[in-house]
Amino acid sequence: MGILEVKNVGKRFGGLQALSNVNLSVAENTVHAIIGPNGAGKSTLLNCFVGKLIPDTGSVMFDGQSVLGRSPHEINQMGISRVFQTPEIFGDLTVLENMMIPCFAKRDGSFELNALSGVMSQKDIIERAEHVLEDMNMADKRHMHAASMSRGDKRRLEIGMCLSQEPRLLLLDEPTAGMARADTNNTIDLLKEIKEKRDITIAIIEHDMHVVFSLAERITVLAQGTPLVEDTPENIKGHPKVREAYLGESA
Amino acid sequence: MSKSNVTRRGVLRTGAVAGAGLAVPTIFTASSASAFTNEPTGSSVTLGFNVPQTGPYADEGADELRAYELAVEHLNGGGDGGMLNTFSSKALQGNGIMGKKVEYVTGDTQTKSDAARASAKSMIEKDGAIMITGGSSSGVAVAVQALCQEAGVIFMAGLTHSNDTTGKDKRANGFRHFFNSYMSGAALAPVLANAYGTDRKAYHLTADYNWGYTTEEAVRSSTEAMGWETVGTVLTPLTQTDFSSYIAPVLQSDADVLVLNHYGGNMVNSLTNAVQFGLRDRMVNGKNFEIVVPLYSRLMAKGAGANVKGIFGSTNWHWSLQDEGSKAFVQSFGTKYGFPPSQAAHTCYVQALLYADAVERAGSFNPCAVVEALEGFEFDGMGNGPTLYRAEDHQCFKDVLVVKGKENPSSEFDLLEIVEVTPVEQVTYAPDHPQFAGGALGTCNAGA
Amino acid sequence: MFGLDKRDTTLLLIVAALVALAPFLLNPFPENSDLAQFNAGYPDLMQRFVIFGIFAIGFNILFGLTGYLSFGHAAFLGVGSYAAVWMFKLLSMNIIPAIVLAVIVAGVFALLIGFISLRRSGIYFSILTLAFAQMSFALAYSVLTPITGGETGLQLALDDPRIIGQQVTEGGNIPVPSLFGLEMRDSAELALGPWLFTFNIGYYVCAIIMLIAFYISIRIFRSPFGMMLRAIKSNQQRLNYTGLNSRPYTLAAFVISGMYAGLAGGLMASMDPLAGAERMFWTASGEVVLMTILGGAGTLIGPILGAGMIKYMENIISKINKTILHEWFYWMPDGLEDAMVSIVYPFIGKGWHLTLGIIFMLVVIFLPGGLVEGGQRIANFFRGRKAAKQEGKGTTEPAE
Amino acid sequence: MDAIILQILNGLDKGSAYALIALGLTLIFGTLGVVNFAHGALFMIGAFCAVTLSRILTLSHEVIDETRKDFLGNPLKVDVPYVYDWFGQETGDVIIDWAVPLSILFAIPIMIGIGVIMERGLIRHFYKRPHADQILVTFGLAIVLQEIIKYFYGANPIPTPAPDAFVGSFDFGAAVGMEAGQIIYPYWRLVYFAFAAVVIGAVFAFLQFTTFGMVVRAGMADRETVGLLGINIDKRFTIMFGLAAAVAGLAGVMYTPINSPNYHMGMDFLVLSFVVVVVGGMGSLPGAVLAGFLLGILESFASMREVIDLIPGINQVIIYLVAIIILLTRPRGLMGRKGVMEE
Repeated sequence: MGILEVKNVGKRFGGLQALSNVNLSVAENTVHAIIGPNGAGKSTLLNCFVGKLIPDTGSVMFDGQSVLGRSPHEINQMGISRVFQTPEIFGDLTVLENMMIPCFAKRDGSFELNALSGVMSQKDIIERAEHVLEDMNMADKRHMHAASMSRGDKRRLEIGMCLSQEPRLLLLDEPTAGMARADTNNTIDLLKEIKEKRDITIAIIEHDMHVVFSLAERITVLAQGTPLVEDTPENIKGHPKVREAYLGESA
Repeated sequence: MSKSNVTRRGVLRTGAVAGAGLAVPTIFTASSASAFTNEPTGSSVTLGFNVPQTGPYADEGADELRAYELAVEHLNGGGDGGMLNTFSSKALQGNGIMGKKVEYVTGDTQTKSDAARASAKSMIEKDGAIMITGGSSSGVAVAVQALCQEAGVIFMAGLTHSNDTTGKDKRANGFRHFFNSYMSGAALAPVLANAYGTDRKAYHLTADYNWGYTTEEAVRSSTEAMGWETVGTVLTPLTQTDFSSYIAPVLQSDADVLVLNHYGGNMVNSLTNAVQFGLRDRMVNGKNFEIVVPLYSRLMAKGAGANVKGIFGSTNWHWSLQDEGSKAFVQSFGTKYGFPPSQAAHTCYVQALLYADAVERAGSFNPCAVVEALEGFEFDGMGNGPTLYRAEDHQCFKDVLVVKGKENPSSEFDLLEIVEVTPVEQVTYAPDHPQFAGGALGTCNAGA
Repeated sequence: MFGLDKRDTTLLLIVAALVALAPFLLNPFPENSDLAQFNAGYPDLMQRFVIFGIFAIGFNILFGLTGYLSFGHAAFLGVGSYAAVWMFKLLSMNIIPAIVLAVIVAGVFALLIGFISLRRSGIYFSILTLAFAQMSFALAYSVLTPITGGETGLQLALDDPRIIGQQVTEGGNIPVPSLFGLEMRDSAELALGPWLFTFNIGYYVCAIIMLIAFYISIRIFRSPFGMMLRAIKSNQQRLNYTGLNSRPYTLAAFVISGMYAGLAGGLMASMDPLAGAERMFWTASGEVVLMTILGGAGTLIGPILGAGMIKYMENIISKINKTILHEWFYWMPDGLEDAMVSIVYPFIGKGWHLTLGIIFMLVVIFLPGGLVEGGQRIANFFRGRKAAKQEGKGTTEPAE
Repeated sequence: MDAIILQILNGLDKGSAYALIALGLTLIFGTLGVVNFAHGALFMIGAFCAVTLSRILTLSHEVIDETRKDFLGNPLKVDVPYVYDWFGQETGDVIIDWAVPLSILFAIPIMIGIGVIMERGLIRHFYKRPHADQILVTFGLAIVLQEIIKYFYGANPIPTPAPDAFVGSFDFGAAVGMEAGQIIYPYWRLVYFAFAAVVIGAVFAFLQFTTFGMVVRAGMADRETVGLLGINIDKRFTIMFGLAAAVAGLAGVMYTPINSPNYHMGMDFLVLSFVVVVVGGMGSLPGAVLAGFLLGILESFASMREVIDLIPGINQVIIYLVAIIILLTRPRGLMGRKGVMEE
């Protein structure tokens, strides 16, 4: 029984069957990659996990509880954090403030006003946030505007924000898309380090085989909205069906 | 700290403190400086002309302002003297008011009660105006009138036609020369009965706000007294521009008269639309379909263009009147500006003169003295025949004009022709008439 | 001080000083000079400055922080003033119950409208708020006339009950709003040579309330709540995926800013006991949007500056007429004088709207951050001379 | 029944005006992403094109008529239009009479010119700025434009009648053999409806069937992609702005005989047209047209006496009420696209 159990999920957009019959089980404390050619339905599937989309059929269970019908913030509170394809951070806020928000969320739950307590008195939150920033090697950037950082740093910040919530499942949507090689490698190292330090399950959607094979412990290949194979990286590498799917697309 | 209710800039403006030492701060006290708000102590007196300068009534406001400028000129002895020569009271000498030169400040009411009050307040507080006058709608008149009552200055209403101004919202410090909804109804009804017969079915379109309500009520009750039947009344929003959906149902009703209780842009559009729908050419119940516009103004007639031809309405005054007062006013206004004055200009001009005359006769600028001088004042030579400023409600009682859109206008100003001058007796009502019920004048407030 | 950091304390003290000394600062010209026309230090306008300042501060809490552009905020101001005037009619002329009720009623009204409107975002939210406000205006002007006074506005009458305190003054007039006997319209005057300064009780009451309102707004800006609101503006999606539901935050901001509007409405009625329906018309809502953007949305002091600017234009520029122009330019040769008058004339008096439109355009074209940015540029210019290029650019404070 | 048919006609007629203005707004918004608060002012300027042309046509010289007197008792100065001198009184009268339709020719180049100048000189610099800035600058521009018009033409409405040929009404009832005089509708309003239909049809056809239109539609869908294809989309957008201005202007020209134009007519329409655009769904041209007609018809029905008696004040609020209901049931209006103007 995995921490994330996907059964029979199907989703249709008008005339397009985006997902059909998806079955998937992500085991606890593993890195599970979902790969597939463009348009295979990877992002659609991910959106079904976080409440952004509701599948037409099937179920998505996290730790024995259904996530369907819950709003994104409720799903997050269950212990799922998501990293987006383009880093989604609070661009108008400073790096430190970016980090403080998940810390508040962790402490106060969904909604607390705190309208009259000044930032200065929030020592514990600031300390926590600073601590995470140090972990992420970003302490020197704490007063920068988040929007003015490099893409790699934004990604790092976003991952840090997700981690500060201590999620049980971290969803990564093409975390290295559009990154330079050096940034990609940094991100891989960061993820490896995270995996080493914590008990955390990571589900990663990725296009870049280099990233996938550096990190994943299990891989599911998605093609035309349905899982093709699921296996270890070694076995996937030479799998004929996978080659067909990829070559078919590139031809 | 000393107390004063409103400031009296006039005191300093006129140079009374010219010699005061720079080093020693002087704190004025209200009681020692003056007996009432903005008492003029120097050689001049400031009047506040509060007219719409922006918004849909800006042109009417501009005409009011022209009239005021002319009035100030005449009061100060300039120009040909205008109505000062025909006015029955001879207290004014052409040397200002009580020997003080008349100065004025202007403001923009924007035809909004808030803005109008802000503008009036600034005239009272900043410029030391002793009297506020002007305006082109009843909402503004009522709001500014209440303000003047509070501040202790006189308010001489400009164009305001709602019964409420001298009815439920009357104030001791406020005076209205313009006629009102009741008078329109009373003057129109006999003329209408005469022209269109007493067996008529009327359909009212009424602007959905206070003035509309009082006008509809007045016209209804006086036409119904003549035997007309009211078959429908519909309220239309102030912000309406296209009245087609209100006009079309008239076709389905068995009404043979349409009464448009609209003013300004509403009236221009509703009349234009009514004519578009061919109502003028219609035959209903074997009679010609007719349209009536209770309150006419030349500017509105101009906006509606050829559509006004032959349509009855009432008006306070018209430049084609041939009495001496009207002729004198038209002469001096026309000479100065090149076109004849509107009824708004006329009422404003007359109000300014009446105020000055009242001060002169009272021998004091004190608002309470002025109120006393105006209450029950009878005068003539101002264009509407013998007129009474009634003490009970501060409303002028005078002849009312019933007019009709002219078939062959000779110029863009010659749009209306006078059908009848309704004598004052016919439009007079008791102060406690139900259409004016509620409210009380209170007592005059001199401020300070 | 007061739980604020040093910069904010300084800002608050500066604003307090400016507000306290406004009667001097706004009357810089001697009474008899030609420039006295530009003096703005008379009670009504000073009151308007601070009241609209409160309105704009409140609006900025919603728009500046969350980015939700409400186009119907004037409705809350209108409702607040109706509530206050009704208090004057029914209860007493003391302004405290009137203001309290104004704030409460506006808050409830905002809760209702906000609850519905905040189901949508972006322009759809703007149009929903606009629709609610326009409905309020239309109904208040027409069918609700018995409650609102309609066209003429809701005003006091001699026969109002006023169960506490006097119903009619000894002189037979309607009493005026007061605070435990201090009449709002009372003023003291100080003449210093040719200068005349007016100190009005109503103004100082408004000023103190505005300072409190400003202080609360600083606290909100600097609080975790304020940070959440800024996070909503910055990236609502991330906030949701961080386990936070943005709706309660936006609704709280909406209600708070509605209560600010109600406070402004209540104060307006307390200074001048009349409530007109035009207060709720869409142009009035648009005005507060313009004030905020003109001053600098999302900054603390910007909305106050914007409010002052627009009210100054409305009350001072609109009163300049041709006669005054001729007085100004009398020293010129005749031909030149007439030429100058005819050049300037379209922009003043009845042309004040034109000037206002031009200013909107100039500010937004050249100072995208509003008047505050203008101030910053000037400050940077002087600072730049001293400390050449010590810091470079990246120091734009998010909320200053 | 007759009453309902008449109100549908009224609704279609009002709807045509709303739809035309909303169409232009949506064109600008959809292509340029700019919230244009000056669009109502363009409508108003269109109307004043008609006023201006009829003033030009009636430019006169004075002839003193000794037999008649003016109001001050001086000999009356009679204005004789130059067109009388050139074409004789009869032809002259016909030309003056047809001023409004002639203004279409006059207005198209002027409106396109104004649109292009506006886009090049001002709007262009605001593509990347927040919507709030766009609102402020275009609102400022709208005020400036309307104050300029007020300066030259005054605040009073200026009657601009339709040609005599279009005065009067068409009797639908009589045409289909029913009782005459019950379902009549003014010719000019029918002309306006037909005109609106033609303009709307032309705009759609233009976008649908020309390469230019295809590129613009692609640009509305995804601006960056089209830019990547190496197509100079900016230039095309300038033309679109001119086109939208022309549509608004023509709507204004043809509207003048229905209601006398005044300087603030643009502001009167502005809020309403924004409601229409949003109810239709931001960025959707068919949505704008549909919402225009829908709101027009509903507004007409709400102004019937029977309806008002049932729900007092409904005619005051119907448009806003409908807008609220539609926006709450359909998150992006009738046909709006996801993600447009939702931040």
